[in-house]
Amino acid sequence: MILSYEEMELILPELILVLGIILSILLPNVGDAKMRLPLTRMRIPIFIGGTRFKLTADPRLPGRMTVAIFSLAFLFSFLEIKSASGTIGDVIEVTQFTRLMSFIFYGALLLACIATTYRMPAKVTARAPKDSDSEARSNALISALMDNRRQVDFYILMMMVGLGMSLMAMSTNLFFMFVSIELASLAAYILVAFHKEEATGGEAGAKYFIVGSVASATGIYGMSLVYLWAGDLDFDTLSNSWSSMDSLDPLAVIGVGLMLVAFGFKVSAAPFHLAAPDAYAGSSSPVAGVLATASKAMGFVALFRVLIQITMPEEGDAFWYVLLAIIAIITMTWGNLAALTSRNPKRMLAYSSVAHAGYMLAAIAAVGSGLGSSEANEMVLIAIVFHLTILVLFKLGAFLVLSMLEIEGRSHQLKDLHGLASRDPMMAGSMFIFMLALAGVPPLSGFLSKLLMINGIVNISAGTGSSSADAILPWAESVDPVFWLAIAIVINSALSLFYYLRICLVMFFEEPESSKPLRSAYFLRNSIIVLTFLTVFFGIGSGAEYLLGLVTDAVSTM
Amino acid sequence: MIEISWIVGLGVILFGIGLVGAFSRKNAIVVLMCIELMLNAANLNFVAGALYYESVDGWVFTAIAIAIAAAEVAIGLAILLSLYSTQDTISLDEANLLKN
Amino acid sequence: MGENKQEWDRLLYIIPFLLVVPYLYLTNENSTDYWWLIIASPFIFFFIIAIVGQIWNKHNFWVNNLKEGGVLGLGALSLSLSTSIWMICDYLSDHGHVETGEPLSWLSFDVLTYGDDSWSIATSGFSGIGFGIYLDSLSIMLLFVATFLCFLICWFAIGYMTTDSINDNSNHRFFAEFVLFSMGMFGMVLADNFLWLFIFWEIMGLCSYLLIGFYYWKPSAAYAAKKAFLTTRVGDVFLMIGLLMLYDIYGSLDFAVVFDHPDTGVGGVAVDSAELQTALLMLFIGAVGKSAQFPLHVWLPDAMEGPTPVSALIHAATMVNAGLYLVARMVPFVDIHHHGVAGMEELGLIVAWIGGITAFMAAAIAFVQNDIKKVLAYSTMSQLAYIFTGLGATLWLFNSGKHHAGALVFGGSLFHLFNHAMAKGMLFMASGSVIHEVHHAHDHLHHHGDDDHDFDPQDMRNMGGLASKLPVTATAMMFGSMSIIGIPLIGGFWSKEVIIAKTWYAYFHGAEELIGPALLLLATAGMTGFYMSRMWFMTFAGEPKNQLVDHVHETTPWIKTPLVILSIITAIGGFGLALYGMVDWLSGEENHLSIHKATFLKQVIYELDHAFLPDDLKLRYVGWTTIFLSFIIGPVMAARIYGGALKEGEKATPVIHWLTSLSGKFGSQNVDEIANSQLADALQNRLYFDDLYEGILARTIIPFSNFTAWFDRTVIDGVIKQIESNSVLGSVQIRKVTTGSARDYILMAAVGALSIFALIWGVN
Amino acid sequence: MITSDPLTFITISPIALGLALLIIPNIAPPSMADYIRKISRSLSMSLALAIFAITTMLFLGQIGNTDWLNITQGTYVFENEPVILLESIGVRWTVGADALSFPMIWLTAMLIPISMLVEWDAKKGHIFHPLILIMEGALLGVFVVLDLFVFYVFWELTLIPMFFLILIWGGNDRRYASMKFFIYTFTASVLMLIGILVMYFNTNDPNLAGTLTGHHFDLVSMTMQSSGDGLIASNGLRHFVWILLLVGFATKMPSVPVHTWLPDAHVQAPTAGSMLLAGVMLKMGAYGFIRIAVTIFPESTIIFSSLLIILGMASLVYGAIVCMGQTNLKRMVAYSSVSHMGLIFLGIATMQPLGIAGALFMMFAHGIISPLLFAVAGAFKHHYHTLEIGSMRGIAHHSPWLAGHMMLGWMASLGLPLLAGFVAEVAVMIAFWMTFGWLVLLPALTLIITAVYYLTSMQRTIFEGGDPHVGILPESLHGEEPRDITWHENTGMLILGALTIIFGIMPFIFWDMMSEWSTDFMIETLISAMNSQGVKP
Repeated sequence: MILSYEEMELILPELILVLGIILSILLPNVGDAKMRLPLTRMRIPIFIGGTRFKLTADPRLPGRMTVAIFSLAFLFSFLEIKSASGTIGDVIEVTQFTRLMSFIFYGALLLACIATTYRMPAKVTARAPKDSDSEARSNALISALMDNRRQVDFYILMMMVGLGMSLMAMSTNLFFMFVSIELASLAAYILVAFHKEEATGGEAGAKYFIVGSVASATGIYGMSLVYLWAGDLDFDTLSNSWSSMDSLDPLAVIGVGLMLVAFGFKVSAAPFHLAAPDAYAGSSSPVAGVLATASKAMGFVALFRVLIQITMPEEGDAFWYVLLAIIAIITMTWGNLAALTSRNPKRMLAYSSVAHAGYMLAAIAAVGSGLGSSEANEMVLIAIVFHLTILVLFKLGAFLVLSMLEIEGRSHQLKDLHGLASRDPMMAGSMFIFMLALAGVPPLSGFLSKLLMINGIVNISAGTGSSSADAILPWAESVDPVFWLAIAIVINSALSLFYYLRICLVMFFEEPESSKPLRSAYFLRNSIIVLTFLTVFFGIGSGAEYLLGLVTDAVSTM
Repeated sequence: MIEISWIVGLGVILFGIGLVGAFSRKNAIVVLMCIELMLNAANLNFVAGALYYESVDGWVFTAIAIAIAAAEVAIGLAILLSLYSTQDTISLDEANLLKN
Repeated sequence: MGENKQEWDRLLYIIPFLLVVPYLYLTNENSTDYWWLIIASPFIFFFIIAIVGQIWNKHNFWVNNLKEGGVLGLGALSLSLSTSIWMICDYLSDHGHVETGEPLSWLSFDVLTYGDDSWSIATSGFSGIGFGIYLDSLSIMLLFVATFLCFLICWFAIGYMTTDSINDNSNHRFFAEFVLFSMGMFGMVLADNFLWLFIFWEIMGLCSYLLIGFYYWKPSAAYAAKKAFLTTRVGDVFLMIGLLMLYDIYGSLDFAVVFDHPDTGVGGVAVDSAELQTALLMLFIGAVGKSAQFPLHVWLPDAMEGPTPVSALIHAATMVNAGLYLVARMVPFVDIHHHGVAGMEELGLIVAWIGGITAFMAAAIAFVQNDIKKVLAYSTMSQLAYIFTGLGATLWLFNSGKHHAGALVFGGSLFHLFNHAMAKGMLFMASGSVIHEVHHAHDHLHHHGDDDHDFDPQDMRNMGGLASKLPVTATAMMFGSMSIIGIPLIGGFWSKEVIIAKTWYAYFHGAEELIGPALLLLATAGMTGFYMSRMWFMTFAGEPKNQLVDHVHETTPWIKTPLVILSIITAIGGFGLALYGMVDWLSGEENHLSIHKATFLKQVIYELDHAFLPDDLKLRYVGWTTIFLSFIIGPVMAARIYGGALKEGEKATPVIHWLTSLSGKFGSQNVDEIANSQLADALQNRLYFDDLYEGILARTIIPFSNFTAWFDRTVIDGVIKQIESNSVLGSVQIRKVTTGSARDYILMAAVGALSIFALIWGVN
Repeated sequence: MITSDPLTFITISPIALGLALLIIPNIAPPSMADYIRKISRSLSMSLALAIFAITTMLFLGQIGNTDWLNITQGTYVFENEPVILLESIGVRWTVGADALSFPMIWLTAMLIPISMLVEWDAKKGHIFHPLILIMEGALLGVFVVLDLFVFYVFWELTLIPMFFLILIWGGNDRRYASMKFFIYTFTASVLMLIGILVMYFNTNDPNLAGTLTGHHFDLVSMTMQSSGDGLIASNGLRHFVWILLLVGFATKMPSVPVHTWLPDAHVQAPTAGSMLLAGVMLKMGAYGFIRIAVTIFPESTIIFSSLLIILGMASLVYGAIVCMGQTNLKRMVAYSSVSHMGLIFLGIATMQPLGIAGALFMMFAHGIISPLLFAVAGAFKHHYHTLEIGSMRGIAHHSPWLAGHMMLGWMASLGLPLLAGFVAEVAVMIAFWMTFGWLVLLPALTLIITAVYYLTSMQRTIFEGGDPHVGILPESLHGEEPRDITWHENTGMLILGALTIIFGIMPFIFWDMMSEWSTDFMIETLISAMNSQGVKP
């Protein structure tokens, strides 16, 4: 099947990614190889193999190329974000929403790639060790060479993750969505385990893989049950059959329930989140950042599809809303509590990401309660999508700061952050802003998104209290329990402040082990500064207004 | 012809075995196999659905699911190999440097 | 004498201050427009002296010429004095017209009231707090007493303080606080409403705190200062409550408004006597605190820790009078002839009883004091208590319709206030003179007393026979004591006699409850005779008990001058003013002015006749009993125990000499047995009131506050800390769930999945 | 901008300059960075002084020519042309001042230069002074904005500079204190946020409404709506919102039992930090409570007035008693703040114009007095290296200025007449008596307790040396020669002391507008609510 021009334009960023993957496979192998034409003596250059040219032999090529590819994809997603609309075949539909999501995914991956060029640098000067080299020196050389060799692997996997995520967002078919998720996930498993020479890398990958596979197997099984029930996996069909269902069909409910397990793993909702902290802690910071932002966004898109698009009735409450509310409360509390004493910044951020998942689940639960008008529900969705969007700024930003630290040392202990303020005030300042944004302190964008979510919940539920109740207690009894989700969220954000502030505290308070400033890492540093700026910029004023406009448009097309 | 329910029932049993095996066995390879079982349970359902609805979709799903399973095994083995090379074990209980 | 001349030159600095009022007078200004000068001048100089003194406290000009600010203070006070005299003259020439200056708006506000089933902002009736002056005979008298005594005591203090070596470079503090204190007293007397009265009242409280604690490094002084402030604060708080109640009743605190029709409250409703009586009682508690009456009297003796001029100023002449002034201000409320509220007899009885008890108790404690200033302090308490009793009788008489008798005792009480202020101010200054000179002699003898810190220059047991060394002081002290005792014809006699007589009068005319105070007053009269004489004899008569007496002599003119002036006033002022109808004038009954006799001689005879041979036979007995007790029994007893002629060859002024020899002629009596008795012990310990209060405080408030602090730390904050530590604990526990084993993760997920289904089934 | 929109200027400019002074040295070339660090202290001070001058001119009518006594309820002076910040949810930048907020604005503008002056020699001054400048902007923001969203933003923004002030320049236990301060008050304010959001969802002015939500955060409009048929229809919900607001504001004030962050924060904070904390930040709570909770929900305020009394009474009495049990000077002063803040609740609960005006004046007076107290305590810390009462005696000899300031501050705080605190106390007490009668005994007796702990602490520090020339010096001095306070500390304290006296003698400078405001407030807001609730005397 040949795509028409319009269709190609529609999925241009994805095509660029595909091209990028192909190029990544080919380009580093381009050399002066020649092939003798059969039966002749003519040797024509086929360019694959042989001695590589200087350009293609450059180990930095894959990294730079991927950054360029992601930049292009990011740019085109952004350009199409207002206009995108159309379908390709039966399973792909491009809307503003999907473009927004791919915009998020590419943005996150782009930043991760930039960080990786410093985190796992390609060394042009690396050479094979000689006998005269000391053991340490030769070890270093070998590992540098190894890093050089696997540059391309890493970046190809990154692009695959991107491709899978964005296809997932575009899919209109449950099965296709699953396949896309698998594409992204399988690539992500490898990325987690990428530093296989470190004991933790392999372990993190193995755990993440095993648990993830069980989860997705469960999800596929659930999906198969849904298939058995409906005979089709197209969203529209499923939605129709769901709404035409008189009473809940156990088959469908079990199917959806099992899928929830799979998506719950993706968004790291309790109790499916347990592997996530291990995975974050064992992988490199940029990868962990991707898991915490893009991967989570992917999971939420899936949840939207299944919960909102398919199983949400026109009137009344969805069958899952109480369940989701409980999961939400458990998730946020668990995440925050566990993060409280975590001494490993990456683990702590992982738990914090669990907590954030809890907040968003609570918002979805409020939608599921069916109490609100469609506008109110839409507002909640806007809040969630907005949150997912800006999460890229400060959650990934925090991971990027950690990867700044990782360039020269490690970042899996709180004391690695000690005295960052005196070593590198800009990075410490950025980290401070990120932490406050995560905690939801105004006027940062993290506050706005949290405010919108609470706002949505309050909007949906606060009006349900009996208007004739003259005192607080009768009113509190009469109000829908969904209202208490808002209270749970704010209490949890207060709890979360504790560990976010501790990071700030050690940065500004403790004495650093070495007073050496961090490596300059030009692009990474400036990316972080840009992220810091955007974290503030999207918090209030025209920036926030603009982003909110984008999200609103996007959600309206969902 | 076999009743659909029998096929589905077999699927349930397979899924159950797979799930129980996944959390009761220490050996990662065995767990991998259990995951395969779970996937196959899904495949059975797809097949049953295809039969029931007389639709080709189910067959396509099955085929792709098998492919996914294969990819999964490939990746899984690779990851387990790297685990083994650093920690000399593929027991899921013993590999617990990362915890809490 | 050259040195003295130089000292007198310092007085030239106050001439500019003295010129202000004549200038204003000559430019035909109205004195009531310049009342603010009385307050403003010391207030401004408070800051000037304090700050300039702090910066230049070692500067030669400051120390020698300005006497560390003393001369500036004197100047400021002279301005106040001259202004007030100007005002007083205007007032008197206007024949006692009650002046109310145009009040300045200070705090304006609105009040919400309830009426017709709804709330609204009151449009009339309630007024804000303004600031103006209120002049009647009462405030005029007190204004004179305050400005005059402050001026004289400041004069005295320049001599006393600047020659005291221990006050190195910190006398500016003294003078600054001194003028601030004066400002408080002036303001309180002038203020035209209860709130401002209270404000200045508190300013005085602050200054007394500062001045008592002037020797701040002395633990006893710091403690005494705190005690004074806190004890009066207890009274003040009740006073404040009284103000709140008054405002609630009348919607205003202005004297002019309140006294106009005390029986109609805000909105024209009749005032409930019970409520008003409670309010007045609250005010009275404040007065009790300030005037050191039982049971809030404990601070006054301790307050003698301050420098002697402070004792003279605060604890005799002015501040303690504030309480009396306040009670005197209650009179219009009960005066049923002038729209007063009937049915408040209990108020008068309570006041009188408190007065009676205090008078007796203080006199008894004064028996055993050896510290010259403490004797005076207890004497102050006792005399103030007289006035309280008199005012109590006034209140009762007014309230029960016996207006004329009430007016008499009212005037008498205030007259006693005047006499006592003059006499006691002088007595304290005289005692200051004694202490100062004894101290100097001691320093002279022991070369600045490096070795002998235990020496107490205030202890009368170190004195004796000083009459010849300190002739001016001895004379002054004699007149003062006589005035306090009530020796016929001298000062206090005229007023004290009225008080005792009218208290009995009230008893005879229906106030049976007054028997107690009446008897106590009678007894106290004799006791006063004893302890005042005792003090004088111990100090001046007999043979010296300490060799340093030989080195005592009067030095500086700063000290002597005020003594002389006040001696004259004390000696003849009482009779003179009595002749001019002070009693009637003070009670505001100018119409009954006693000057209705044709000639001066007839007036004298009338007054004497009135005092010694009242028409009422019972009162005549009372009067003569009083005279007998105070004039004969008390002094003779004192002379028997403590009296004695001077050493051979010592020359004193003739009267003094005669008096000392006379005191030796009554024989002597050994009182060791009584002095060692338990009663004397109890009196030494001030009847254990201080111990009681401290014990109560130490057993209740302090443990309670420590408990509360503990409670706050461990319970209220503990809850927070518990939340924190429990969260941390929970965190550690919950992190343990993440065992690190993938199997467990899967298991958890499976369990989770199962619970999901259970939930779905449960819900649907 | 200064004349056309002065309030925006005084809010934004310190934040902008402060941020610039913090950020530029980190990205500028080293030589320039050094130069900026060198002048940042003076620059901060200049701007702070300029802002003080502007606010004073606003007060005197030099700018805008305002008649402060005749600002009717619901109107604000120096209102700006609203700037839309978030159109979709209805957030606008609107500022304005009235007699409720202006004294606080002036107070803030006055305290900032003084606290800068007192800590003129602070370590890392190039960060310290800009941080205080940011603090100024945030504090002023709280008082000037009329949009609840922006209000909340500034409300939380104040935490950040204060967090750093405590964390970097604080005492030994600063780590714990700064965390506790931040988390404690943040927790309370997020609960308040829920209340604000519920209010938000009941607004209905279509002109202001956000395009997305159809609601707005405009405070003025909410107030107008609430005086109509009530902002929130359900009584229960309204009360609940009121309680949530109360939690937020009472924690900030702070009121017992949510006060325990204050002593810790105060004890550890640097002098300037405690001065601002006690001087202005506590007032934010009272201000917000009156501005939002009481104004918009008068009925709830009346129904819960007994709760207010209990809270106020508990703070007042309990705070005072706890003070007596303290041995740390700053802790004692901190608890005394708790105690004094209790009077504000009592003043409001009286439902008398006089009481409310008294509460307002209390805010103002305490805003002058408590910085003086903390400046004194800070000077003790600075020069004697200890705050333990009783570890030294007879300090008056070594530090006469310090002793003098201590005396003045302590006396002002215990409510001595002719000093600023007295007017507020007496006003609240009069109103209190009129409403609650003999309950007045409790606050009245507290006055005695207050005197007890203040006098005892003075007796144990500056007095009682035992010898006129030596005294007992604390061990923490390690034999150093004690010194009196430095000139800049002295100047700062002198100014504060002078203001204490000036506002004690002439309270009408601000009292009149407060009194007018309270009367208007009663007429416009509370009276109808009282009548509808059937409140009887």
